[in-house]
This record gives sequence, structure tokens and C-alpha cells, in this order.
Amino acid sequence: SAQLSNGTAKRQRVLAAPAVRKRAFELEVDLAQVPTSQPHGRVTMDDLETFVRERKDAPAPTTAE
Amino acid sequence: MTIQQIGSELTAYQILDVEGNLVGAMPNLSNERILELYRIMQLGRMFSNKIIALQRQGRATTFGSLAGQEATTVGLAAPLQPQDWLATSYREIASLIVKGVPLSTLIYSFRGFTAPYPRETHCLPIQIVIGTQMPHAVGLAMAAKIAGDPVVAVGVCGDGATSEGDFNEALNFAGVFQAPVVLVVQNNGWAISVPRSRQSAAASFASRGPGFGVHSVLVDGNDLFAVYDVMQQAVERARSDQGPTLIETLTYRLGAHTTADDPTRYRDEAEVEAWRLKDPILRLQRFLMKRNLLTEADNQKIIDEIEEEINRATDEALSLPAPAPDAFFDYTAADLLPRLQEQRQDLLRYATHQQNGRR
Amino acid sequence: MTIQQIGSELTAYQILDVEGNLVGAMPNLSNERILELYRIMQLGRMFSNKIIALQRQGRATTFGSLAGQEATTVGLAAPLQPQDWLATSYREIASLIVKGVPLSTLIYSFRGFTAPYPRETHCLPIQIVIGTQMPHAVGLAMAAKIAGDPVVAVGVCGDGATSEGDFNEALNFAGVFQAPVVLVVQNNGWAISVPRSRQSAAASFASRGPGFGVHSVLVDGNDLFAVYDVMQQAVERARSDQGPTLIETLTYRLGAHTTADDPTRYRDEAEVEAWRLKDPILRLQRFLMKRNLLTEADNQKIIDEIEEEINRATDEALSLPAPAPDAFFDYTAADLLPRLQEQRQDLLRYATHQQNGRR
Amino acid sequence: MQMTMIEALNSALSLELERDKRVVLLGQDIGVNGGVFRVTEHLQKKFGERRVFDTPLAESSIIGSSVGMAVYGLRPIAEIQFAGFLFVCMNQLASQAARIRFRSGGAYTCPLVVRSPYGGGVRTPELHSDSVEGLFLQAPGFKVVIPSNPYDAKGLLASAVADPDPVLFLENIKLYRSFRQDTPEEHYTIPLGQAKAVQEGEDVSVFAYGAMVPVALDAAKKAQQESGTSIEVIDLRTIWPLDETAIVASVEKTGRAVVVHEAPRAGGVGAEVIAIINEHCLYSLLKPIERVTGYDTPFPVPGLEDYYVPTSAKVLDAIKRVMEP
Amino acid sequence: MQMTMIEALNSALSLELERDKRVVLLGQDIGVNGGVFRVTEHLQKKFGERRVFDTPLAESSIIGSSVGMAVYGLRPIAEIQFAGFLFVCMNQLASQAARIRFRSGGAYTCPLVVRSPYGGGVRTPELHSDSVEGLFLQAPGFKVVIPSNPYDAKGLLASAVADPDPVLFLENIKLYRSFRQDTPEEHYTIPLGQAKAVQEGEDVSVFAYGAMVPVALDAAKKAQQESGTSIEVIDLRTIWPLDETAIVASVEKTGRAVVVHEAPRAGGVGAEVIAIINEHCLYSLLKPIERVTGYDTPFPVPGLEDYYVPTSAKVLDAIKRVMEP
Ligand SMILES: Cc1ncc(C[n+]2csc(CCOP(=O)(O)OP(=O)(O)O)c2C)c(N)n1
Ligand SMILES: Cc1ncc(C[n+]2csc(CCOP(=O)(O)OP(=O)(O)O)c2C)c(N)n1
Ligand SMILES: [Mg+2]
Ligand SMILES: [Mg+2]
Ligand SMILES: [Mg+2]
Repeated sequence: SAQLSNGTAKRQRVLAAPAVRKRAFELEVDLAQVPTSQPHGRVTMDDLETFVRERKDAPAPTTAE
Repeated sequence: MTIQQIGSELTAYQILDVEGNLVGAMPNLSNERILELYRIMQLGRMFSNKIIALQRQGRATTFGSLAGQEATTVGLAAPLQPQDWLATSYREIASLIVKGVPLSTLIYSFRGFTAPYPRETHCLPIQIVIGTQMPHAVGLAMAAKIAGDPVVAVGVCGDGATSEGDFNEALNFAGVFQAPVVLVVQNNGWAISVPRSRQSAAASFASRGPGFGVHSVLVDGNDLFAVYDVMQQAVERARSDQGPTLIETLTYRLGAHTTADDPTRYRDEAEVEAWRLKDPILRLQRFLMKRNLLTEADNQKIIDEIEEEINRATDEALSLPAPAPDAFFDYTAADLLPRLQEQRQDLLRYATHQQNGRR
Repeated sequence: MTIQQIGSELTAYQILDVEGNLVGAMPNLSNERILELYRIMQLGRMFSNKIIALQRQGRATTFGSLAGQEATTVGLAAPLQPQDWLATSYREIASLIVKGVPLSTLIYSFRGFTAPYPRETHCLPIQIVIGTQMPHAVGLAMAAKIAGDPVVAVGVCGDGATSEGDFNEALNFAGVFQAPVVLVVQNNGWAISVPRSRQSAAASFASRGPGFGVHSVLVDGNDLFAVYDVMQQAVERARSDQGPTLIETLTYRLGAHTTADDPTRYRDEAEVEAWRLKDPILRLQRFLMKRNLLTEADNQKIIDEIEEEINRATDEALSLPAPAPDAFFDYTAADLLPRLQEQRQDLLRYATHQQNGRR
Repeated sequence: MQMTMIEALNSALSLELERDKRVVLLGQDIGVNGGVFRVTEHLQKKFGERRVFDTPLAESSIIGSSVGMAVYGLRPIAEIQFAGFLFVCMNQLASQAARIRFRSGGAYTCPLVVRSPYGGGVRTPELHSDSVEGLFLQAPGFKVVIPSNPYDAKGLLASAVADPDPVLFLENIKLYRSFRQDTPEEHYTIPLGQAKAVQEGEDVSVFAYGAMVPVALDAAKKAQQESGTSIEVIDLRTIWPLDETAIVASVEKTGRAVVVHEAPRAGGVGAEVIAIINEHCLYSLLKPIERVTGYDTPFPVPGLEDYYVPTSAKVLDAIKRVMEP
Repeated sequence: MQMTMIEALNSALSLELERDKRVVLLGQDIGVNGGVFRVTEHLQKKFGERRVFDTPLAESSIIGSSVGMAVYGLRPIAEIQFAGFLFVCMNQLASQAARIRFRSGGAYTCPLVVRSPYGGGVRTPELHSDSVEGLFLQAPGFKVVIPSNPYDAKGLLASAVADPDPVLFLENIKLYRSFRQDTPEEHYTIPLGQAKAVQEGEDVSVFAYGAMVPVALDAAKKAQQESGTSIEVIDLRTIWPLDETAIVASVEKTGRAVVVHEAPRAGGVGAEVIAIINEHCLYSLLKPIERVTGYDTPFPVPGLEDYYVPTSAKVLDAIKRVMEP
């Protein structure tokens, strides 16, 4: 992901454990696109892996819930 | 009373000899007061024995008996006024009793719970960290002087405590500030297994005072009258702004250091027996009986009443509920920090499934 | 020499009066040795002045001069053998010089760098935390005794330090273990701005000793012969297993507490002037000149040589490179912890772009 | 009125002595001398030796007697001449002053303030610059306050004196006279336990206290200039209790954090800030939290201290590291 | 030979006294009495009063004189009767023993071992159960060692004595006699600074030391039984320096961590472990690291201590929390 720089708008960041962020980075996934199973929009590793699996299976892009 | 000059030969001040005969001038005590103090001495010993018994039953924590030290502990507190402060170690239960701390409060504390003393007793909680109460006593006295109050503070420690930096620093502060304080060293011959002779090469702990410019007295600690006398004079000196006094009382720890100690490992029974002959309670008893102020029947009555009093207090203390598991959070600060509020909830979450041993 | 009995009236032992006349028996010192000690006293003062000058130039850190205290600092170290240990405060530079710590080492340390003393000098690094060196001295002595070595340890502190717990604890350990130690209190009248009279109500610090069973001596600290004499006797007592000695030397801090202090805020110049009359260097100088052991020309020669010596040492110390920025990592432990190896690299990464002020 | 931190503290102490007859000041050289840093200048003359007095040289008894005075009903403000000497009286602080309320079940309390200077970069002898605040996290009972400017210093000291429980008030020597700031002459308080965002930002949260606040601000300025990074600088002000709400809110916003302190690294305030972030907003964290601290060694000799004390350059590099992808 | 921890320590001390004439033992009640926990039993009789001796009641001078003895060339092993009293001698420990090598540029060193019992759940009076290891992280110079079993205790103590620098050796009272373990009678060492995986696992790393190791193992067993969770239990053994390699390797494997200690939470070993994980393997973390610790209050009265000291139930719940998605 691009280096975050002088953002003036309040950032809406996706919540995720560091391991999940790293995995998303490696998979070139934007966490904001991943549907979450947890409250507050936190993306779990399962969420990420599910998303990646379904992305591979489904050729057409899906919209997040 | 003549103040003994501190030299290589020191004589301990005595009024009542081992047989109970007067060898000096009686302090100003009514017969009623003497009997009252005698009673508290008996109470102190019997109370100590009760806590020991409770500890053996698993109903009290580690406890250090004052057996043998009743004259000092009662005598040092008896001349105090209600407004005077007392900062003791863990050995001076009878002093706290004289000052009005209820027996049930003390027993409750020995169950292993926090037991606030009534603030008006002006007794600091017993001190476990050796010697640290001595600067507290000096500070209480300094505060009284600053405030202009006719209040005296008394700090009490053992022979072992005199080796601690805090003890000597406190003596020095007392001298420099001419604090209205009396610092009492209960020299009971031992600091757990370390004998007096290995605690300091000083001829006496009383001789420690002049090196700090503090008036010092050596007294027979098993002689209630002598202890009372020197204490009263020291308290009056302090109260009349004549400065601090260091008092060393020569006494003996007849029992073990605490219920966790086995003194047969390091001292001879012969030494203990020799000191039993100087038993402070027996001595005063002999005096009272010689003066017909006490008969065998009177004495038995006193003992029976004390036993009843102790049993009542014990029942009361044992029937008091254990504190709530989270009670100690109440005593951390005036207002509980947010983080501690969370921790308190954490404790309670587990407390219902837990039981802190048996009491 | 008669050991003064500690009572309410104490006389300080003196051999050389203010005018430089003998009023007691000389200690066993050759004329050469006396001149040598005189020279070191001058060196001590001039050296102190040099460090002060360097500090004003921003080339040395905060420094506490020993001006006025040369007789004590030289006299306490002069009787020591090479194997004897010295644990001083920060005030006893001349003692370290007597023991063989090089001037350049001391100057280097005052540049603000770590300057290891040669271990064979048996001098602990100067101690900043007041009083803590006294238990070290007692420990060194205890070790010597345990090892069976004919070694004596000397601990030196100020009047202020006697109020610290550590000082009194050390005295007590010395007495109990009969440690071959000499504990010296340089009573220079002040602890920064706190006068002697507010430090303790004791009549003297020498009177502190008997309260710990330690033989004590009070000496005129501006009289080199008296200091040397009592010190030598104390060292011999210790070495011959006769136990510790407490020595109080009465002297005066002629200068400021340190280069960071302004004594005009809290003391009268009149008091300083009165003590200048008792200047230890002048006193000995008068003695030497009366005995024709020193002429004005000799004295000037000594001063010139000292100045040269100091300048040489200063040049040497100033020319020594500053230590590597990461040098202190070498002194943390025998082996540098892995985590500290990383931190060391971190320091070096920035060090090339940094400069730790000017030296 | 423009005041240095020393003047602000002197003002605070003077007001406290005036407002409350129970307040007394004690310590070494605080009377006639007015304190080695002049923080108590003129106070003995103004309020008298009964209430502002020198003690013998004995830290344990300064605190121990203060405990007694506090229990009696006075409100002592004790000075320990340098924070490195808090080691000397650690017991009276940690097992006595900190616990008298605890031990007595609230029967007795200890409204004691202990003031002490600390901090490096000022060429002091050993034990005169040490940072010891971290020890008090592991010895519960004291609040610990470390101001970074004159205005805060005065208000925080007032709150410390008002607090019914023990407060350790550490004063950074480098900041004592380093700048003047507009400071009211009258009494005011700043609540304990509240951090302050001295600069708001979006990209990185830099937590600092004491003399590290100007260091952090300097690094923040450079980061802004060099790469447009928007730095939030939070002056913790109270080290115990830490303002966890402020810490968490900031990291939830930025996702990147740096903690700066002079004290050694291990088990220090930095470690606790990291633990708090871990506990409450790990899921906001984009990069490891950086600690820019003293090394895990004793504070070095004056000649080398500048390599030890965190610098703006070190903080800037830490900012750059947390800004990496 | 089956030994309790006390017997193992006694054996270690006896061997050290035998192997090296420079070794001396000092403390309160360690001679005739053999120590209040009998750790030094019979040693004075065997090696004599010159080498095993009682001191007056003065912790600061026990350590201060030990510093002198160590510099002289002896190898003193000083006992402080209970770890809560380390507060009393904090200065001689932190500013003296810990720094004599530092201060003297290596001219003098301090091969000192300070032994002291600590730990709760044994109904002791105040200041007899306190955990104070955390303070030493912020006062560099001492290694800190806390064994959890007799075998480790003996080997670690031998290493501590061999170490040329100061070591604080804390002995958990509850573990002193709680079980016997096969322990060699001869001399052997276990290196300092090395943690030990007492149980390997895949799902959660639980870091503990002292009496918390059996607590962690008990929770691990329950976790395995209840939900098949595979727990790795790491006995830290050395608290300073922490075995960062072992900590990081474990978390890189599991991604989930729990730290358990009796000491209060703030700024403790748990905080430093979290900081280390943050620094070296943040991206392995799937969940926030849990701390199961004493509360941020003084150690409570005996009657309430069981609510304070971490239990298997608390650790198990922490394991469950980190196992959540
Ligand atoms: C600072 C400190 N060190 C050690 C202990 C452990 N300890 C408890 S009582 C005691 C002996 C005290 O002897 P003494 O002062 O003579 O009092 P006594 O028990 O004889 O009344 C010791 C060493 C302690 N409580 N506090
Ligand atoms: C434990 C400790 N407290 C306070 C200080 C600060 N301080 C440095 S020197 C000094 C006065 C020491 O007086 P004294 O012992 O008489 O020695 P002198 O400087 O007069 O030689 C003080 C208070 C210190 N260095 N150590
Ligand atoms: Mg005793
Ligand atoms: Mg002085
Ligand atoms: Mg070792």
C-alpha cells in the first residue's frame, strides 16, 4: 500500500491484527474491501483468507456488504 | 530519679527488684491504676497466647508474642495522653491495648485482614519493616511542634532495629529538631536468632543517644514502675519542649520470635529460665501481694475475667465476615484510578469461584 | 598521645598550633617526609584551583575544592601502605594523590570522562552519593580480615554524611566485626548551606563512636601532624587487629561547596576569615620556616614546580582524546548483553553526526 | 506573566504556603539557600523557619518524617535534592508513604508531595541526572508527575499538593530555565492523570514527557518540513496514572506511535505505553511502536551524556521508520 | 537425587563454598539458624563463621559491605531476608553494586550475588511476598534470575556465582518446598539469560516465571483438555536479560501470547515482554498480548492474597481470549 502522507481528512482505517495486515499486504489486498465477521469492522485472518479464496473463485468483483 | 551518665559502666534504672520489693521511689500511681496496669500486663500475655493458639488452629497468621515484655509494653504506653501518638513495631500489642485499640480489631487483623484502628487511638498500624516507624514517630512529633500542639509521639523498636539506618537517622532528626518524641528500644536480647552481643559493639543502646545529642536513659524493662517512671518523665520533658529522650529497656523475649520460629535452634533454655525468674508479671504480682493489694483469689478472678474478655473478643472477631475480596481496592487512594476500577472488576469476576483459604 | 574520653567536653587533639609551634609530641616523620607532605598539601590546593579555573573555561565539570582541608586529606592518607584501601567522597582529591592516582587521571575525570584509577592505588572512585562509601570501606576491611591480609581500609566522609543511615550502619558493622577500618569524618563546618550546628545535636561527631562501641578520636583537622599521628595510630590499631577507629577532624571549607555554589548566600565572610587564620598550609609553612626547613625561596620553588607539574598534567589530560562515544558500554558488564550490542550500534550510528558539547 | 519553570514552581509553592497553613516545605538547602536550583527562593524568609526548613542530610528520614507529619495532619512538600537520590529513600517511599492508607484501611492517609530534579544534558555529576520514574510503576502508591513547561508545572504542582495521596513531582533540570512562558500569577490547577496534545496530527503519535517534549516537537517539525508528515505530539505530563484514553485515542487515529523518554528502555514508561496500546488498540496499529530512550545502562558521565539522551535526530528516524510501509 | 528447591539451593551454596575459598555468605539469621527458610542450613558449621556469618539488622550495609568485599576480591553471596526489604537497600544495589564497574571504568568489579525470597500464596506478613524484580529493569546493572524448580535453581545459582557482575537471585517461597525433583548432587551450571520451553505448543505462547510456571502449566493442561488448544509454556528463568530470541521465536510460531507474573502490572516484566514482541515480531500477532498479573496495588493482606496472585483460571481465560478470532 502506498505510504500514508499528509492526509487532512480523518482516516477511516480498517481494524486488523498486525499479522492480518501483513498477510493482506503480501496478498496485495486492500483490507477495506474485505467483509468482516467482527464488530467494529475488524478483519480477521479468516475473513481475509475467505475473501482471497472467494476472489480467486469468483471472476467478477464482489461488493462488500 | 538520677539520670545515669553514659559511660562504659551503665546501671539500669530500677524501682522494683525481682522479688517485688521497692528499691526506689514509686512513681505517682494510684493503687487502682497499678492494678489496672497489672491487669493489662496479664491481658497482654494471655492475648498473645490466644493468638498463638489461633495460629496453630490455622485461624491466625504469623504472630510474634510479647511474652516477657509486658512491663515495657504496658509501661511505655501508660503515661500517654489520648492525643499522643504511638508508632510501634509488631511486638507491642499491649501498648496498642493501653491506647485503646480493641482486642477484636487486633484479632481481626491477625486473621489476615485489614483492620483499621480507631483513628482517635493515635496508633500507627503495627510496622513490619524494621525500624521504619522511628522516623514516623519523629515526624509526628515534628508536626505537633510545628502546629504548636501539646502532643508527644512515641516510637518503639527492638534491639535489632537499632542497626538500621532509619533508627539512627530518626535519633538525629529528633535531636536537631528537638522533637517532642520519646524513642524506646525494647532490648529483648534477640533479633530472631541474632543475639544482642552480635547486633552492636555498643555497651548499651542507651549509649547511642549522646552521639546524636539526645538525652538517654537505661531502664530495667521488666520493672513496670521503672519503665513507667522514666517514660512519664520523658513524655513530660517532650511535652514541655525540653526535647527528645532515648530509652533503652532491658527485657527478654521469653517465647519464640514468632510462631514461625524455633528458638531451640539458637539459644539455651538455661538463658530463658534465668530470665523467667525476672518475669515482669510475677514481679509486680509479688509486690501487689506483699502489699495486700492482690490475693490469689483476686488474681484468679482477674485471669478468669481476662479469659472471658479474650474469648468474647475472639468470638466477635471470628464471627465478623471476611472482607469482600476486592476490599483492598478501597484503600489504595482517595479515588480509585480508572485502570484500577477495571482491575477490581477483574478480581470480582473470579472471586465468586475462589476462596482465599480457610479462616 | 592520650585518647580523649568522650564526654560532654571534648578537646581536639593538636600538635601544631595555629602559629606553627609544637604543642605536642611530633609523630615519627622525617624532615623529608614532612616537606613531601607539605608539598602535596600545596599541590592539593593548587590543583583544586586549577580544576576550578578549567571549569570556568568550560573545560571541566562541577568540582568541589578541598581548599582549607589539606591537612586532613593529606594527613589521613599519608600513613597508609600501598595495600591499604581508600574510599572517599568527592572532597579528598589530595588523599587520592597521596595514594598515587595520577593528576592527569583526575583531570581527565573532571573533563567528564571515565578515568580508571590504577587498581594498585586501591582507591575506590570518588563517591557522589553521600555516605555510601562508608559501608564499602567497612566491607573492604571485613574482606581483608576474612582473607587474613594485613590490610587496612579507610573511609572518609563529611559532616553532612554523618546524618545518613549508611554512615551509622557502617560504624555499627565496623564495631561488630572489629573490622580493620578507620572511618574519618571531615567536619568542615558545612554541608552545602547547612551548618554543622543544624546537622546534628551531638556535641561532636567523635561522640558518635561509643554508641557503636567504636574507639573515637577528635583531632584538629588543620594540623597535619595531629591528623597524621591519630591516623597512624588508628591504622596500626586496625592492622594489629585491635579494631576500628572513628576520627573526626575539625577543619573548614574555605571555598564554595562546589563550582555551582555561592556561599555568600548563607554564610558570613567573617567566619571564613577567622578560619583562614587557621589555614593548614600556612601553619605547617610557619613550622617549617621556623625550623629552617623551608625558606621563601624554597617555597617559591615548590610552588613553581607544582605549577609546572599541574600544567603538564593538564596538557596531558586535555590532549588525551575524548573517549569513543560508546565507550561506556565497555563498562557495563564483563560481557556485553546482545540487546546492549544493538544499542551500542544505535549510539554509534548517531555519534558521527553528534558532538557531545565542547571539551 | 513570563515565568521560567523555576519561577512558576516558586510561585506555586508560595501560593500553597499562603493558602493552607498545613503546608510545610522540608529538604536539604531549601531554606536560606532557597534550594540548589532556587526553586524555594525567599520562601523561608516569607513564611518562616517553622514552615520552610532545612533537614540534616538524610533522605530516608526526610521522607519518613514527612510520612509522620502527613499522618498528623500537615501537608508536607519534601524535596529530594536530585532524583537519583530517591534510591536512598526508596523504602520510605514505596513501603511506607505509598502504603500507609492501604495498611491502615484508610484510618491514616499521606498527603505528601515529593519534589525532585532530574534529567540529562546539563553536565551534572553521577546520580544527578538519572530518570527513576519507571521504578514507581512497579511500586504502586505514588502518582508521578513530570511537567514539560512552566505553565503546566505550576498547575500540576498545585494539583499534586491538593491530592490527598502521595505524589512524586519530577522537575527536569534542563527545562528549569530553558524558556519563559506566560504563566498566571494566581493559583490554578491542572488535573493529574491527563495528557495533553501539544500538537495535533494525523500520521504519527509521539508520546513524550519532560525535556523530551521539545525534542519531540523539534523532530515533528522536521518531519513536517522534510516529508509533510503530520505528527501528533502528546505530552504525557502524568506518568502514573497514564492517560490511557488519550494514548489510545491518538493511536486509533494515527496507527503509528513513538515513545520518547530519557530513562533506560527496559520496563520503563515506554514499555507500559506499548502495553496499553497493545491492550486497547492493537488493531489500529500499522507499524511496531518505536521506543526512543536512554540505553539499558546507567546514565553515563557528563562527557558522553549527549550520546545517551534521546535527540531530535533519533526521534525523527523513529518517525521515519513508523512511516515506512 | 530428589531435592526440594531449598535442598537444591543449599547444595549449590555448599558446593560454591567448597570450590572457591573466596566465596562468603552473609545475611540475617543465616548462621546458626541456617536462614529463616533453612537455605543455609549447616553451612556455618561446615565452613566456619569466618565464611558464613550473620550480620546486624541492616540491609543497606549488608549490600554496601558486600560491595567492598567483592571489590577486594571475595565473592560474597548476600541474603536479604525477604525481597520486600530490597527497597531498604535499593541505593546500594542500584547506584553502587550495579555501577562500580561502570563508575571505575572496569578497574573494580562486583561479583556479588544477592539472594532473596519472594512470592505470595503463603500467608506472610506485609512486605514478605512482594515481587520487586520489575524495578531492576529500570535500574541497570543487575542480572535478575528467578528459578521455577529445584534443578534450575541449583544450576542457575551456580551460574550466578560464577558471573563476574552483580546478580539478583529471587527464590519463590511457595516453590521452596512444594515439590521434589531429580537434581544432581554435583556442581553444574545453567546459563543465565536463557529461557526454557517447559512445554512446547503451537497455538499460544505463555511466558511465566517462578511460581507462575506451574500455574501456567495447569492452565495449559486445562486448555488442552477443554478445547484441544496446544500451549507453549516458556519459563523465562532470567528476567534480566530477557531471552528475546526465545520470546520472539515462540510468538513467531504461535502468534498469540500471554504473560504471567505476580508483580503488579504496570511497567513490569509483562510490559517489557510485550515491548519486545512489538519490536521484533509484531506482524506475527493475531491478537493482543494478554497480561495476567498482580493488580496495580500493593500486595494485599494474607486474607485476600489469593484474589491477587494470578491463578490457573485467570490464565486459562487469557488463553481463551487470545484464541478468539
Ligand atoms: C527491614 C527488615 N529487615 C528484616 C526483617 C525480618 N525480620 C523481622 S523481625 C526481625 C528481627 C527484629 O529484631 P528486633 O528489632 O530486636 O525486634 P524483636 O523481634 O526482638 O522484638 C527481622 C530480621 C524485617 N521485618 N524488616
Ligand atoms: C545521598 C545524597 N544526598 C544529597 C546529595 C547532594 N549533596 C552533594 S554534597 C552535599 C553536602 C555534603 O556535605 P558533607 O558531607 O559535609 O561534605 P562536604 O561537601 O562538606 O565535604 C549534598 C547534600 C548527594 N550527593 N547525595
Ligand atoms: Mg529484639
Ligand atoms: Mg561538610
Ligand atoms: Mg557472580
